[in-house]
Amino acid sequence: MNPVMNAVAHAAPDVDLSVSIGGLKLRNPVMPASGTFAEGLEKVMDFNRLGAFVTKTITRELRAGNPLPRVVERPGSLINAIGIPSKGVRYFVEQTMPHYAAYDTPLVVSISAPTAEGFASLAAELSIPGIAAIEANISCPNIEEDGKAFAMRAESTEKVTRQLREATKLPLWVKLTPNTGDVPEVARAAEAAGADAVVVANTILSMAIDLKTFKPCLGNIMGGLSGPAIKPIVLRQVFQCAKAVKIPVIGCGGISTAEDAVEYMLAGASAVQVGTATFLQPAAMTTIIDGLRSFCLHREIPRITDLIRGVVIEEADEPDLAWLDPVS
Amino acid sequence: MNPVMNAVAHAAPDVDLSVSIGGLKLRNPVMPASGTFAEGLEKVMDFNRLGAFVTKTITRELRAGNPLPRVVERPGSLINAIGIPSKGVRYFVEQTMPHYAAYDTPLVVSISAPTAEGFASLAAELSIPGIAAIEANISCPNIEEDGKAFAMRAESTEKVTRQLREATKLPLWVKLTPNTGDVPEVARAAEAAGADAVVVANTILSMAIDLKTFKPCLGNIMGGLSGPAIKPIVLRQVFQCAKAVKIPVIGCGGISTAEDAVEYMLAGASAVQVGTATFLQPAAMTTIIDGLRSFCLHREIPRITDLIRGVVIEEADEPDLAWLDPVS
Amino acid sequence: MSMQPLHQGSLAATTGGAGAAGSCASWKASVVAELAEVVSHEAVNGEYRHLVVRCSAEAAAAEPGQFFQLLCPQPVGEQPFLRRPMSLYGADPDKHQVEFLYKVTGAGTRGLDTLRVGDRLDIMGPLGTGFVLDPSWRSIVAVGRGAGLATLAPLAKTAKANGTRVTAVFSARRPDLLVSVDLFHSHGADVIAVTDSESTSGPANVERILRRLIADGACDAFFTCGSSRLMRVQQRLAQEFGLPGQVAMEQQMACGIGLCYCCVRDFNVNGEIVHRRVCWDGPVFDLMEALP
Amino acid sequence: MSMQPLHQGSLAATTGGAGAAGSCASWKASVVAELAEVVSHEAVNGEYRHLVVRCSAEAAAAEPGQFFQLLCPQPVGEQPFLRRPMSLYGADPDKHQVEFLYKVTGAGTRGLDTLRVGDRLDIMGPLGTGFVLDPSWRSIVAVGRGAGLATLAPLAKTAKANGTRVTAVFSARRPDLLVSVDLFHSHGADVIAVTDSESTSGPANVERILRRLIADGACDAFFTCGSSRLMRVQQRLAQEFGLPGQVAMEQQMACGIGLCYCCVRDFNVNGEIVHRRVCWDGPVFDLMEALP
Ligand SMILES: Cc1cc2nc3c(=O)[nH]c(=O)nc-3n(C[C@H](O)[C@H](O)[C@H](O)COP(=O)(O)OP(=O)(O)OC[C@H]3O[C@@H](n4cnc5c(N)ncnc54)[C@H](O)[C@@H]3O)c2cc1C
Ligand SMILES: Cc1cc2nc3c(=O)[nH]c(=O)nc-3n(C[C@H](O)[C@H](O)[C@H](O)COP(=O)(O)OP(=O)(O)OC[C@H]3O[C@@H](n4cnc5c(N)ncnc54)[C@H](O)[C@@H]3O)c2cc1C
Ligand SMILES: Cc1cc2nc3c(=O)[nH]c(=O)nc-3n(C[C@H](O)[C@H](O)[C@H](O)COP(=O)(O)O)c2cc1C
Ligand SMILES: Cc1cc2nc3c(=O)[nH]c(=O)nc-3n(C[C@H](O)[C@H](O)[C@H](O)COP(=O)(O)O)c2cc1C
Ligand code: FES
Ligand code: FES
Repeated sequence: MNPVMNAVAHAAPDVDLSVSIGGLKLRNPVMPASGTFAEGLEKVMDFNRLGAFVTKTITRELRAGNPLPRVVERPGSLINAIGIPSKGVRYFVEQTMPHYAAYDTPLVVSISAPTAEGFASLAAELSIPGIAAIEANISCPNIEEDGKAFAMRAESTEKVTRQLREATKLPLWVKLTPNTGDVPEVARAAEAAGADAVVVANTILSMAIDLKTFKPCLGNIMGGLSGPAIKPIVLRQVFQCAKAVKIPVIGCGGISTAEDAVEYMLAGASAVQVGTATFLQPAAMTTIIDGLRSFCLHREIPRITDLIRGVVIEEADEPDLAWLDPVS
Repeated sequence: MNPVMNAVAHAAPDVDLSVSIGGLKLRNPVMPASGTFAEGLEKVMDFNRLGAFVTKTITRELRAGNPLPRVVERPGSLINAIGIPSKGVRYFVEQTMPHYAAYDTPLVVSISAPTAEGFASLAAELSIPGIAAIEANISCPNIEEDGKAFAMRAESTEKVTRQLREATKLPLWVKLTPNTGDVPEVARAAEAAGADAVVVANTILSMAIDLKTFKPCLGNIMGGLSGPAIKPIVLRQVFQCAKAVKIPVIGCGGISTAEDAVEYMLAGASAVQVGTATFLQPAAMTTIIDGLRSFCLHREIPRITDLIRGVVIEEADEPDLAWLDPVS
Repeated sequence: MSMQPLHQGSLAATTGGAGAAGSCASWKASVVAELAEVVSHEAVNGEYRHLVVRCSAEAAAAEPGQFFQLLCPQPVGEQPFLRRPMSLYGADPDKHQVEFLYKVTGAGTRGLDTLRVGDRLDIMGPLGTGFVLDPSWRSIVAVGRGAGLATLAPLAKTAKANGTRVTAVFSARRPDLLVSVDLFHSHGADVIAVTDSESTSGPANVERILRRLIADGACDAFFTCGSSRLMRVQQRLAQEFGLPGQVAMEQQMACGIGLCYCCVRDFNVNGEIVHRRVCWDGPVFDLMEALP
Repeated sequence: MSMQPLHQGSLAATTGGAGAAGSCASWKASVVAELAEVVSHEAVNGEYRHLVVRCSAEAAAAEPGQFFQLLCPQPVGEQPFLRRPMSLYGADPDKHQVEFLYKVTGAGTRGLDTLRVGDRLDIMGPLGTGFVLDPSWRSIVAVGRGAGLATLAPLAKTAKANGTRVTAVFSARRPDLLVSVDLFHSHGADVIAVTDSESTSGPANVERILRRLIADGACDAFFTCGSSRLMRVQQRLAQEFGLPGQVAMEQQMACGIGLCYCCVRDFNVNGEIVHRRVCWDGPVFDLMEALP
């Protein structure tokens, strides 16, 4: 046996962690959730290890964000009503983008606008070198349809996605809200209108009241729930969406560990986003990446893609009507 | 000062804990959530202390319930897919009801059926002495409308509630699902069709996957999330519903302490149901009742009804569009 | 450790009483959730722990075959949510103590394992219906495996008090994993140990042992827990010889007191398959009705 | 307590390295989240605790005005979720130690209060931008109240090393609640204490004290933390006398590292009101830009 062969034979088998999301190849399936990531994390982790960067949602215009307090904690969860403080698109292109140019990691820009046209024009403006994909955060109020978030309804989702699709050739991810009654239907609408992937999901609308003052704990009265507490809910939505669409589903909700990420991939996610966990463990994403590799090594899974939609449903177990609300 | 006056002056001021739910007067606002209560609790607490009894949902026909495993735990929460094992309505009337007749506590019977007509006929059959109110659990699949739960849509809710209303003169509570995108709209439909109260809400559809076997943790694949983790979500729905309807809203979701109950009442609940908490602390309900009294005494609130809808919203804070998904 | 008796009012007892509008003065809790104090906690072997806690009189009145629902402390990095069912391993109504013998398995039992003497543990019980020992039986046979031995253990003491002779057939993977043998011996019971490592634990050998006991007149009734394979052997023999028997069953539990129906199992009642709640209708069932 | 040095690799440092496809070999964490070991933990008075932990070199390199985000243990019955920001109270790069002085306030600090020597505490830092001490300043004045004294404390040591004289004006509800006075004295600082109970803490009296210090040439710059009332007094005086100043601000935090924008405050930058993140742009800000 020659020495090279020998070395190869003894090297630990490696795991292929790469995934492909609607044409965009990522070195691994782990990326930040929008609004929980910024340059500060560079002090904590090597940015060249992430699957992708996902920016805080930006808007065309300047926005101040919501009144304070902007967060309140609950057991196993966080409620936030940050809003979208935004310095506008020009600031982003000129000041923020250069920062990420130093890294070999695709930059996904999260955008928002109050109208379908606003989304489209922002996407067009951002279809420039240095941006690898657009994530359309359509959980924002659609001012053309009585203020409901675009992602609350299949029709408005289809409309905004179609206009976005016409406006940009970049991979287009559409981020859904978990607050609607039929997320898979909305995912289908996004797919039909040309989305390359859906991100499932944003935060779950919630509330907390201060028992000393009897006032809402958040300046905005209501806010979005995130963190471990929401994982079972969003995992279910990812499972439903992965059954409903062929495009990749990116799972996002309460992921803190590699095990959580595996559970999401088994349910149907092709990649995962990590949000609130980073607030508790700033290196959560790289820890999860390492954990995914260990999990696969341990279980002798050569490619991480083998996990995607890997949940084992026995035919006999497949329930029918009782699904929608099994407790009923 | 005469001795009687003296005694009164020195007695601790008492708090009026009684509430009235659509004509039905309860000695206090605390009752069990359907499916988490049975005779067994009699060994733990004095049943004459509860605001009401609420039975496990019963159906006309015999039902076996879901395959095992029927529960899986998650941090701060439980996912259950018990289904509705039911011995049928005759068994209930003959065997179960007499058991509760011994107590001076109103008996609320939770019912379910796959059709609006089925609901109505069951309600009619149960409009008998010994039953104080009907709770219609309309989170079950409506076989007339492609299997979606009645409570997923305003139209099906209105239809089933109307037929129920015609079938019974008993106070009619309609229990909603938190899984729809617009719970207040569904609550309005129930109110319009004659419900005396809405119960907000049932469990949140969820999933968990076993990382050893890659199989769903529940025999039914999906199940309903309950427990502290869901409190901020359901509290928000109670707040929204209390703004949308004039009939009483009964809050249910993750209540474990008197403080939780107060938070729900401030958000708009006229009474509360306690479910999963009883599995952890079997005397949770009586502990909550005692805690409500202490809270009111401490804060010098003479009547518990003063808490209802007591959340203080400052005009200036009242947000508009941003409400639906404040993170957006 | 404090030398005073622990007057830990149970939550139920505490809240059942004072200030209750419309409260029925005569009502009294028979199942309590209370903070018991750890009196001793020791490793029996690599897998099993023996836990003794001081508790209320209600809890200490538990009977063989009944169980408690323990609210386990959180081990590092894990958050068990539900209570965990554990059989009564011993009860001392005078000392106000109950004992558990448990195997460290998952998050909950790992949490239990962190308890130190003097710590508080929230126990709820006694729950379920226990074994029934007919005083007319002169001798009984207890067949157990794994944690099932813990469940059978308190039978030995009660049987002795009744003047009933006990023969225990204990099965384990290895001899060092056999637990509570000494306890049985101390109550005058005979113990026959069979193990996988010695290839003595197969159903055929156990059947041979049981047939001999029956032939010797040492078996007026079967009591079993912890192995459906061994249960089936006993069901066959009970049928053949017309012997009564009782089996303690396990099932995952949420409430532990008959509310939630998560712990149902199938039983064969006169040819009809019915669901029963292990926590409420059991955990001890008629041997002939049990299905594996 | 173990006598070996604690080589507790930080989570960040651990995960930054091995097996990273596409990893940049030269990258190194400057902010770490790590399990530090409690070296000492003492009550300073009824409200305040002094906590010393052994940590990594990165953490021990923290500078005055910087802070850490502490992942607090859960006290009984409460579940703090977010980390809690705590100012550096002292750092010893040689001993690999950092110190905190905190007030027991709510769930998180009640959790901290349960820590015993030898326990581990997950600390994340150093975070934010600290105080800047211009070596040309001969004397500075530090004005603090409440927990603000903890934040100002490490200034005394650094100032001494620079040969800068420090006068501290400390405000508290009662004399017994004044903390870190000895620490300041030990670094040769003068301490002027004002209290509510002695009616000396009003803004008018503090202004009188500060004017005297300015007149005496004892104030080349203001440093303040913990009271917006006292901050306003200093802003007025700084304006009047053209003195520089720095203020350490507080705000509720989630991430502590500039990601979430929950910790913004309004600042007046050349007449324009701008939002800044206390955790990232601060917590130390220019005195004249701060708004209460
Ligand atoms: C009536 C009864 C009496 C029991 N008595 C004893 C005893 O005396 N000694 C002993 O060692 N064990 C006993 N068991 C089993 C014991 O309850 C489980 O080992 C324990 O619940 C495992 O919890 P875990 O968190 O460590 O394991 P995990 O596997 O993490 O538990 C996950 C979930 O599954 C449930 N579960 C896991 N194994 C079992 C099981 N065998 N039976 C029921 N639920 C299970 C847990 O309660 C929990 O809800 C008894 C079970 C029952 C039903
Ligand atoms: C940069 C910075 C440095 C600090 N340094 C110190 C210090 O050295 N010593 C000290 O005693 N305190 C300090 N504080 C205040 C300390 O963070 C709070 O007292 C602590 O977070 C309270 O947490 P709790 O859970 O005990 O209280 P709770 O009131 O239960 O906390 C609820 C929430 O509000 C937040 N919160 C409450 N009070 C404050 C506050 N004053 N500032 C920011 N967030 C708050 C908590 O972090 C938590 O998110 C500092 C705050 C900041 C922002
Ligand atoms: C503080 C905070 C700010 C957020 N801001 C945004 C945002 O700007 N755009 C967006 O699409 N989602 C935003 N989100 C939602 C997250 O991207 C993510 O969908 C959600 O938090 C669920 O994931 P998690 O449980 O891992 O946090 C925000 C979440 C948090 C906690
Ligand atoms: C084990 C279990 C069984 C339930 N069964 C029913 C049921 O039969 N009918 C019903 O309307 N709700 C049922 N529910 C839902 C509860 O009544 C309640 O709406 C829900 O659990 C939320 O409250 P909680 O967080 O306090 O448990 C069940 C919940 C659980 C946990
Ligand atoms: S565990 Fe709830 S019924 Fe048995
Ligand atoms: S705490 Fe997150 S930006 Fe400051």
